Amino acid sequence: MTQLCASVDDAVAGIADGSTVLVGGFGITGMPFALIDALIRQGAQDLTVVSNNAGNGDTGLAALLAAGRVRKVVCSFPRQTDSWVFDELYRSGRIELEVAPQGSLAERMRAAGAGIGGLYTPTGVGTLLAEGKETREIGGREYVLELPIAADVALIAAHAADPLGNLVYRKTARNFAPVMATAATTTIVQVAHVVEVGDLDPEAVVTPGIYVDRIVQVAA
Amino acid sequence: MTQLCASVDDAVAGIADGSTVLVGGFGITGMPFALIDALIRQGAQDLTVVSNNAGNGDTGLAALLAAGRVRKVVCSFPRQTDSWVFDELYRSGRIELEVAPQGSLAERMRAAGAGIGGLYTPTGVGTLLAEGKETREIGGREYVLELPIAADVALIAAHAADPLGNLVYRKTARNFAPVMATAATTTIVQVAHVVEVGDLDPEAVVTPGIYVDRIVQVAA
Amino acid sequence: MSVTSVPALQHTDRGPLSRDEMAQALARDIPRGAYVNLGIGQPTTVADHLPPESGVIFHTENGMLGMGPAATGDAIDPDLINAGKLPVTELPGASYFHHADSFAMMRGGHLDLCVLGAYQVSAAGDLANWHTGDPEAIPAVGGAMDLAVGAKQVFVLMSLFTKSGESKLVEACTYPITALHCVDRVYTDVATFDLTTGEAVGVRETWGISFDELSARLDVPLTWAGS
Amino acid sequence: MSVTSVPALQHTDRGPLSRDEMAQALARDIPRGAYVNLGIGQPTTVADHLPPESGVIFHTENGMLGMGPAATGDAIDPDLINAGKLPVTELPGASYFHHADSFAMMRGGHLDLCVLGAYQVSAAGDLANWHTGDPEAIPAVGGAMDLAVGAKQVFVLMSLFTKSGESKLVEACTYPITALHCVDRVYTDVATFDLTTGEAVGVRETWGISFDELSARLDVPLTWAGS
Repeated sequence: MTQLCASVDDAVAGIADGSTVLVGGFGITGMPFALIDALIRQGAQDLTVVSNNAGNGDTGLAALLAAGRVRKVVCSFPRQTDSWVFDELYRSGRIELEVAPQGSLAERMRAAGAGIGGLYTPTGVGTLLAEGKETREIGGREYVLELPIAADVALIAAHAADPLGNLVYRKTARNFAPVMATAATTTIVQVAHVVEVGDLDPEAVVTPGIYVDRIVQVAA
Repeated sequence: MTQLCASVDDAVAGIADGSTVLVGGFGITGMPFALIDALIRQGAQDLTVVSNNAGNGDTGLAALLAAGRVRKVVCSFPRQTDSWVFDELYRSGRIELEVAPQGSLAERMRAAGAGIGGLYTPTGVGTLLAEGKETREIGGREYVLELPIAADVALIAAHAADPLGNLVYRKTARNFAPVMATAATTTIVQVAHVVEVGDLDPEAVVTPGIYVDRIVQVAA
Repeated sequence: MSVTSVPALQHTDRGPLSRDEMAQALARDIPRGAYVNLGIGQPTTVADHLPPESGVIFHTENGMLGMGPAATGDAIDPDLINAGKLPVTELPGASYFHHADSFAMMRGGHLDLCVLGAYQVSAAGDLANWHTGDPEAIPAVGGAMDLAVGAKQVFVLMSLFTKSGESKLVEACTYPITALHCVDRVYTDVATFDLTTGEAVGVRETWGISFDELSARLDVPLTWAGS
Repeated sequence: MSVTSVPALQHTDRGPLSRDEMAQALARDIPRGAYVNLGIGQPTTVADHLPPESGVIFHTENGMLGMGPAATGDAIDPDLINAGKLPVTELPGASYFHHADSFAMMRGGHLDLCVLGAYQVSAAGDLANWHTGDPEAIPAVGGAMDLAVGAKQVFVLMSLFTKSGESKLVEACTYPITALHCVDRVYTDVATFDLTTGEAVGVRETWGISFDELSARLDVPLTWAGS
């Protein structure tokens, strides 16, 4: 059952030290800033964060990194013009990094959500990112075995939710959120709008409420 | 580029003997009756049909089977109260059958559409349907390796399309169609309504036009 | 076989449950707000005992959450059916999705519960419900294997004995398996069983038969459960 | 190295192409109505030469088909960006989808074409565009590997020579590989190359340099293509 939380602090309550946390967003678009700020206040440490990037500027994921709460980042593209927080932590050996092709990152989370134990993808064959991974020829093409990324918690942002947890997003802010929602034990969503049950078009719901554990309304 | 066809006969032109054809529908809901009738007229033979069921009554997929055009059916649930056409062909040894768990059927088509060479699923482990298939333990759980189902043609039905081929469906008639659209070299769609470019909500498009080769309007 | 007698749950003052009472007994054990798949056939009758106030949300494998009761009359819509291909209705808060998404939901462990019929269930929780093993039969599996491996809990709803009086709860299935070690509970006309109690099968309640009579008729070790 | 001279395509009466002319040369070879991904950086300028009349539909990896030109002023919407994280616009007929669906589209071979930058391309079509190999550099791959293996055709847009004058079209890449045997064509400031012609790399056109001068500067065998 989806729980409608009164505050972002309620929404992130109970996240344990050592958790694997999926953080939505592509750069800052779709990033759940309010939930990340609440997580910083909440205090969980030694986190593994899975996100497309490794923080931008000094807010959001970058602030979580700066607060020293993250042991390891799994992402596709840490290096950006404004990723100075991560860059400094990485160069000084204070954070681990696993780089994954963006599509493998998404597909591995989907696999976790879909009960798939592993999948063969052509992406990465013959590259540094396939080193140590099993490869296999199927039907004349070479593939790399990729394993699921399951998580304890997903922190995502959505445009609107109903009290059952059904979600819709807005434009490219959708990005990783629907996939992350399926891959975490506890999916926590900040939404700009909470609407009545029945207000969302059943044909246009992107994330069905079954994937959503907690929602909290945050000013857009 | 998506082609808007003037008739269902134009829409199914060129389907070759020996093709693998994905046929949408769950029972008769979502079944592309007009395209199947056109395929019967078109005359392609020796087809392998992938569909959830193996025909109902005497129309649609059942009529294609009755016309003797199908060498093999790959499906999850052939046996129904009204599957007499298939039952008779099967019992008299005139049609081959491959039964797959419904989820594996869907996921194998998704894999074909997503460039995945194979995937491990727990479904079927220890059963007759995993006989001859590779099994493997990953993270303490046993899985079966399932391979993609790619096809030459998909015949599906949708509720509305724009001229770019963007599709929306109606209620549970959606079923296999969006997955099949991704798994075939040529995706052919019968739609009840053709609307203008821009009339479909970009947030609610279910099948982007990139997956759609031919559309034809058919009275609902 | 060890017996911890709990007579209050041993209803020998009445006969076996009717089909409707079986569905009701199962429905009572479904938690408020659970996401539930009722498969096809008899299990779908469980929904009759779970009104909207239960907060239970029904999934149907053919791409929908928030499925409502059977549709009748003008409410019948050929585009809106359940897994048994019968017309149903849509409740507020429903959502539609395609088959790969629907089965990802099932296989990924997101449904709290599914209810399935069975030919046989073994003491270890193996389920046989898709194939009689008859070489003449046309095999058809549908979504049974996906549900059995995927749902967080699997409840079986079936009569305990065949027409010829053999128990369907067995030491080892003789029918082809649907999935191994998947069944949590079995709801029958004469008893409900808990298969998660350890060595012996737990009996939760009996109707029209005593625990001792039941033990005598089954080849599997029984114990009282939930005491 | 064998030379089939086609002087009309050997523009020695002018200098190398400007960056804008390079983008234009590439854009000319994109078929009408193609589904195209332009990656990030310089390749995105190709869009400036593909007006709506071209029927070309742009994909961006972060979940959109039907991407329009860069957004400016009031049209800037923080929820609507491209793969380079710059604000863009939405064209009629657009659609949005999540990252797994977006990359399934890319990896499943549905995009007709992608345009990528490169550090190096080998004669066999190997691409190196994600990592300089510098042990001090922070690795970052993004969607480059997915695009390279997935698009039906991969066009590379780059200057042919490094600042120190070394060719980026090489016999074998010395930079870490993005994907093997994936590049179909290379568009540079001084020549366009076709890597699908067989033994030798096909030269389609040169600017500010003759075929013979080009052959002398590269370590890969060249031939005239498309003649």
